[in-house]
Amino acid sequence: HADQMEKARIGVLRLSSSAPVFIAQDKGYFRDAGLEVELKFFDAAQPVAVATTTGDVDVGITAFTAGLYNLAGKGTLKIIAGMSRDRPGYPLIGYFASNKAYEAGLKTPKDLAGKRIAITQVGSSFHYSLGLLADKYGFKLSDMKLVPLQSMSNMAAALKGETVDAALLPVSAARKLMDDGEVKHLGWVGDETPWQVSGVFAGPKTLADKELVTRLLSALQRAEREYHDVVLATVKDGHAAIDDKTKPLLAIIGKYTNLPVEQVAGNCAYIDPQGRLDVKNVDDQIKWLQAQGFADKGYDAEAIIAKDYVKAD
Amino acid sequence: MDLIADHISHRFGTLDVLDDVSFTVAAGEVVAIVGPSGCGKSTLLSILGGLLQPCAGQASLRGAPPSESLNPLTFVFQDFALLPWSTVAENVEFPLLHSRLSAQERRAAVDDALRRTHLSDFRAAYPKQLSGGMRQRAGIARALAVRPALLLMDEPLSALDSQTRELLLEDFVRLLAEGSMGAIYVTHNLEEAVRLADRIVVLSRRPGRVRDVVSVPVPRGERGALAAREHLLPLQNELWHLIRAEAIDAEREVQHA
Amino acid sequence: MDLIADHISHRFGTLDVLDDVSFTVAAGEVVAIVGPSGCGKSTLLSILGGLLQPCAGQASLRGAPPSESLNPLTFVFQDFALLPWSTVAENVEFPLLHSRLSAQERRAAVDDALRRTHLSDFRAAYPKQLSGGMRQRAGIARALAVRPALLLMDEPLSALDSQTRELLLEDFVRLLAEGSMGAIYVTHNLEEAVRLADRIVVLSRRPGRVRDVVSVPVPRGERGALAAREHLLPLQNELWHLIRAEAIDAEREVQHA
Amino acid sequence: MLDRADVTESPAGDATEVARPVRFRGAGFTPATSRHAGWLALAAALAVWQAAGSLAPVNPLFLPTPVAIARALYQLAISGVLWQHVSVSLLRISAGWALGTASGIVVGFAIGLSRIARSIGISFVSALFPIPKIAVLPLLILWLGIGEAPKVATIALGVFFSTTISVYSGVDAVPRNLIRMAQSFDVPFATIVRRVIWPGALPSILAGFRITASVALMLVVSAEMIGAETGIGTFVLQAGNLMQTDQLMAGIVILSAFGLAVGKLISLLEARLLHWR
Amino acid sequence: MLDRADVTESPAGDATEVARPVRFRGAGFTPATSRHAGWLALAAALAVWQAAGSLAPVNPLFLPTPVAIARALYQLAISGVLWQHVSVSLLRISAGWALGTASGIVVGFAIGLSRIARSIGISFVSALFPIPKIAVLPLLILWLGIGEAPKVATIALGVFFSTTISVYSGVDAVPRNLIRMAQSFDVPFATIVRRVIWPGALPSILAGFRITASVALMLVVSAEMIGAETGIGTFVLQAGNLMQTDQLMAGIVILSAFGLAVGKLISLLEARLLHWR
Ligand SMILES: Nc1ncnc2c1ncn2[C@@H]1O[C@H](COP(=O)(O)OP(=O)(O)OP(=O)(O)O)[C@@H](O)[C@H]1O
Ligand SMILES: Nc1ncnc2c1ncn2[C@@H]1O[C@H](COP(=O)(O)OP(=O)(O)OP(=O)(O)O)[C@@H](O)[C@H]1O
Ligand SMILES: [Mg+2]
Ligand SMILES: [Mg+2]
Repeated sequence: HADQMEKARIGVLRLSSSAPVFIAQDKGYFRDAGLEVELKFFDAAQPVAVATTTGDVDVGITAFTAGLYNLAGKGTLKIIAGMSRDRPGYPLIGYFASNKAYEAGLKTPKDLAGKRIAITQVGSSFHYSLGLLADKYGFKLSDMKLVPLQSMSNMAAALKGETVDAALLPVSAARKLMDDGEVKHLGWVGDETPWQVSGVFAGPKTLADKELVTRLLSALQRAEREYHDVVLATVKDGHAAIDDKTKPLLAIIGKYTNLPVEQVAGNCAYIDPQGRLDVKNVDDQIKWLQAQGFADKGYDAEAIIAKDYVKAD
Repeated sequence: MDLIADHISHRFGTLDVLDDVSFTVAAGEVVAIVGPSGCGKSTLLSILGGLLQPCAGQASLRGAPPSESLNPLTFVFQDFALLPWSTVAENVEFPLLHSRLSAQERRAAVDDALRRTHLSDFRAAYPKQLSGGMRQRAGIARALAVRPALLLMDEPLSALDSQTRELLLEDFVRLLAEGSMGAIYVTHNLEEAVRLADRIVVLSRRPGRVRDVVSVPVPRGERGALAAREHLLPLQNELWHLIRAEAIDAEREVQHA
Repeated sequence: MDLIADHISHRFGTLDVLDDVSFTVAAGEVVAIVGPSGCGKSTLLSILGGLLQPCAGQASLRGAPPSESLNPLTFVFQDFALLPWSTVAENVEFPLLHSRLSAQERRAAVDDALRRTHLSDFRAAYPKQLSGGMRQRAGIARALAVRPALLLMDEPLSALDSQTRELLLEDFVRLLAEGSMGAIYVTHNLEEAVRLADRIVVLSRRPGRVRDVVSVPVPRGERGALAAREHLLPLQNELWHLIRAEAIDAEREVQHA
Repeated sequence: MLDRADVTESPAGDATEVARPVRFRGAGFTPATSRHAGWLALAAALAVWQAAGSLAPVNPLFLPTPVAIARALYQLAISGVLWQHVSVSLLRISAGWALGTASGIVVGFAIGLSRIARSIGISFVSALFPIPKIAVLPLLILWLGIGEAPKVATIALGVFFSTTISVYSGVDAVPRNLIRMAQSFDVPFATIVRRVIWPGALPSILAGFRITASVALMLVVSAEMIGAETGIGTFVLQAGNLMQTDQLMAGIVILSAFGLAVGKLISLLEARLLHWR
Repeated sequence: MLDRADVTESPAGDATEVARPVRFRGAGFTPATSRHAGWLALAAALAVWQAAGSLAPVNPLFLPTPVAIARALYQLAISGVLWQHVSVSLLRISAGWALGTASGIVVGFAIGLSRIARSIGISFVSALFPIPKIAVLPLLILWLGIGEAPKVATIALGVFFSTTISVYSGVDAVPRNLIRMAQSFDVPFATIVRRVIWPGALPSILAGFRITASVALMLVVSAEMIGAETGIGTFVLQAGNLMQTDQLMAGIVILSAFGLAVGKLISLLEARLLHWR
């Protein structure tokens, strides 16, 4: 395909939930599909969506946030595929309590009602997860006192310093705190409230290039299938096996996420082998965000999904 | 070249400042303008020099200015108006920069002006380094360098201490005797007026009107002698009595801002 | 109460300003200090009034000050030194606030001082509303209010225009004639010195030394008449010739900063 | 004995020669504002902006129209959210500003009056002043927790340094002759400070308020980035995060209005306290 | 004919009475800095700080000791990371500052010289000046992408408004008598602007530089919050996020040093360009 190599820039975070992207890049699946892909790394979900809007990247792969939906609602980008999901058995994001709050009786996710809980930003995926939790246990979101702290590390510090009762943290960030006994684990979001966490999206210019999008999605799916069949299949108790078959893939993920293989193995996001998107859940997310006032009114999942490309559940 | 103040009136907003002022300054004549504070002397001089447009009447010139004059009506300012960022020589050269003179002629004009004001040794000094007297000398050198037909001087000595004032007054007498240059000399100081002027225009309190025009009886060249000074003291005294009441009124005025 | 300048010398850093200055001002006497610019007149006055410590020698007092005097040595400043945020009356009252006077006595003192300086109608005015002359009158009223034994005046008229200066000079003559108050009057202006002082101390150029002490031949009370003025003109002239050369040198000094 | 000259003038020179007016050369260099034109220009700019947004194909995401912003503002106002945000921020600003100003005035006066305080104070102030306060925020959070304290402290810190500088500059700028005057009347130290130095430094202190007000406004936005739920800064940051640009612009308009209002207030204060100028 | 008085004085009054010196009352109110004391105080403060950190049980997380900070700085320096961060930020600051200053000078002069520009300009500047630039950052990112452009633009914007204000204040402050003087010699407009107004406004413009330098320093930290990988602001924010307080303090020290250096530079510039003052 060398004669028709097309260039594409993909915006991602260095998180294991983007594992297929790293695999496709590292094992040359993009190249095989005639794409010369440049990965652009970001430190938060929000800028990925903005960069897709402004054309700094052609395709973005990251978690769904209110900001992303609002951009999509204004027609500057559309979702073209699903990526990771929170699902039982795949620990990704956890509820964690400070030691003091734990002593005082915060033992399960249900007890989070009435507590001070750190999140990154309002309208973030953490915020939404808590909304789902509130719905599940029948209390109001406003019963919890949410403290936006902008970054994971601020949240970790606040939890350690016991200035908040609880926080949602990715397992990669929480592992060390847990092992050191500085925070207490309450449960996993995937176990409590499964949902579609992240996806693939592109701006109008990219969407118009059908050839490019199709090739990109097929290369991604090839990687997703491999990741699913090789790695996810071995997951037991939230841990993937480290053996001759999984090791090369885990090493690739570790390389891009700057994590040792052991940690990667304990931190495997569930990803649909066919890159499907839970459209119903996306619509629920939008409705919820609109109800909270974080998303502008007047659009639904239909309006922001590129139907030509998306495979619905 | 005569300068004619032709029924000049002026007001700032609602404040009547000048009311129908007329007089003529003949070529080479030195006319002093005296009057109480705030009577419009500076306003009048600005109008005569073309820096302000009067509300009524006009300033006009009759006869051609001397051909060598680069700026027939040239001001000397009370506060010297030297560019503080330029040396004495640069200040004197400043009005010549855009003139028709060649660089060499310009240099010659600057040198000549500095020499006549005894500033040759100070050409490289900045204004802040100089005493007030030397600064005003630089202002005068700058005025002389453009070879004026008529000097418009607005209280040129009032910012100086008495001794410096006396020294510069002696210089003015000398400079005004040298050429054919005339002058309008605005001042509060009756002694200066009496020692420098051919005629003295006395303005009334605001709105300024011409109250009187007085000729000084001793010719300008002969006023250096002590006897002449004693002779002029009564004239000065009489002028003082003419304006004293108005000076008191002017002084006791309160500004409501 | 006599004030004695007792072999006073002073230097600022490496600059010798005063060199062994001695003289005495008797109670009730008016002494003028004249000298070229920068010769240390202001420095000397500051030392005499206790605002500056001399490097050598000292200022001292002999005899008790009048018992009613609240501030025997009282300054009148060249730039008036009025508090711009206070009215005329408040300015005059300012030095009385911490005095032993009761509120009523204070009010009486202020009223009296304002009356003597013809400021009664201006008690509520702020300095910025007043002409320079009225401001200096307020400065004088403030000085009078503390009933000084000796006024220390540093060129009190030099910031004023000639006509205002003449008017205030007339007031000084009157005020100094009224009581038993003495004065040291620093000035550049020989006419002022000759008209106001009993004796004139002439300082040399920097470092200031006492060059001469001259008595004015006409008694203070008789100097108003035109004849007396004509009689004093030669004295003034002679003083001028005494310091003229030094005045020229002082003027031509360049500051290297 | 006055020798009257002929007032009705018969000047030398040929009287039949025509007189020509002196040429006017004093034009220009006096630009005055006309309030009128300013408002007109603002209105025109808004109109063009609105037209660009509603006619041309400018995505309102990139530049919401004035009408959209006004609508967002209106909805904020009637829902009461606006007042909540504004009042919370106002409280933080007031507390921080008051704290910073009070301590700044004390330290500024000390530096202005005492030789020891000056030597020490000036080196500390000049070393710490240039540090962007936003960089210190993490430390403040570490020291003071994530409640109101670090937010107020951030504002106070920013205000403190500016105030200190303007106060001691103000004290330095009090005319020495006024102090000498007071000394010449044996006025006691405390009275000199209260009745000469304080009013003399006031113009500079008030000018400093103008700066510190804008510093406080800027820092409240930074401070509310972390752990705040309400506040106009939070609101603006949230709108930015959520890409709700009309809300963002509404927030910016509020901040601008607030800045203008404070500026006006200080002008009034100046007119009142400095009427003697 | 001078009537010499007796110079050796025999004053009236009882000469046997003892003379007492005039009491000195001019003390105080002349606080001078002694550089010495400043450095000493800084050194003392550092010593106390170090002692507190290493002796008393102050957790170094809360307040890293000076030695720890110095160590962090040293390691940053030898690893070359420091220069990378500093140079990237410096580039952003220079670009933004130059852009903002150039446009600010142009607009400031226009406002100072032209009646129309003044009427329009002043209302815009006063409406936009108080807006915290950090609030506008999301918009700038939307407009300009997430590369260098919005960072430079943020700095330029902050610098622009301050510069504009200081420039037109400077033009306004040029003594009118100098302009009248030039007009009285028929000096052409352009020459007046170049040789009278420009040098006359320069002191105020340079004083403005002092402010804009600190504005630029502050804004680079804010601007680097978003989408930057290197830069001293990024470094500080990251250290703050990771609670590496020694690194954070090292970054703060660098910012402070940078601010002091720029201040010094402007002082030199002033000494050179304004030697005539
Ligand atoms: N540009 C101006 N706008 C408004 N009023 C002015 C202006 N210039 C001068 N005046 C007022 O006009 C009056 C006359 O001013 P002018 O300066 O001509 O008087 P003057 O005789 O020169 O006074 P002085 O003796 O104090 O120099 C004064 O009352 C002054 O306040
Ligand atoms: N505080 C000071 N520090 C250093 N030099 C000073 C100080 N005060 C005055 N001088 C210098 O001392 C000299 C004498 O100053 P002083 O003011 O006493 O002179 P003066 O006779 O009053 O002058 P003038 O006639 O100009 O008022 C001057 O050269 C002056 O520059
Ligand atoms: Mg005038
Ligand atoms: Mg003096």
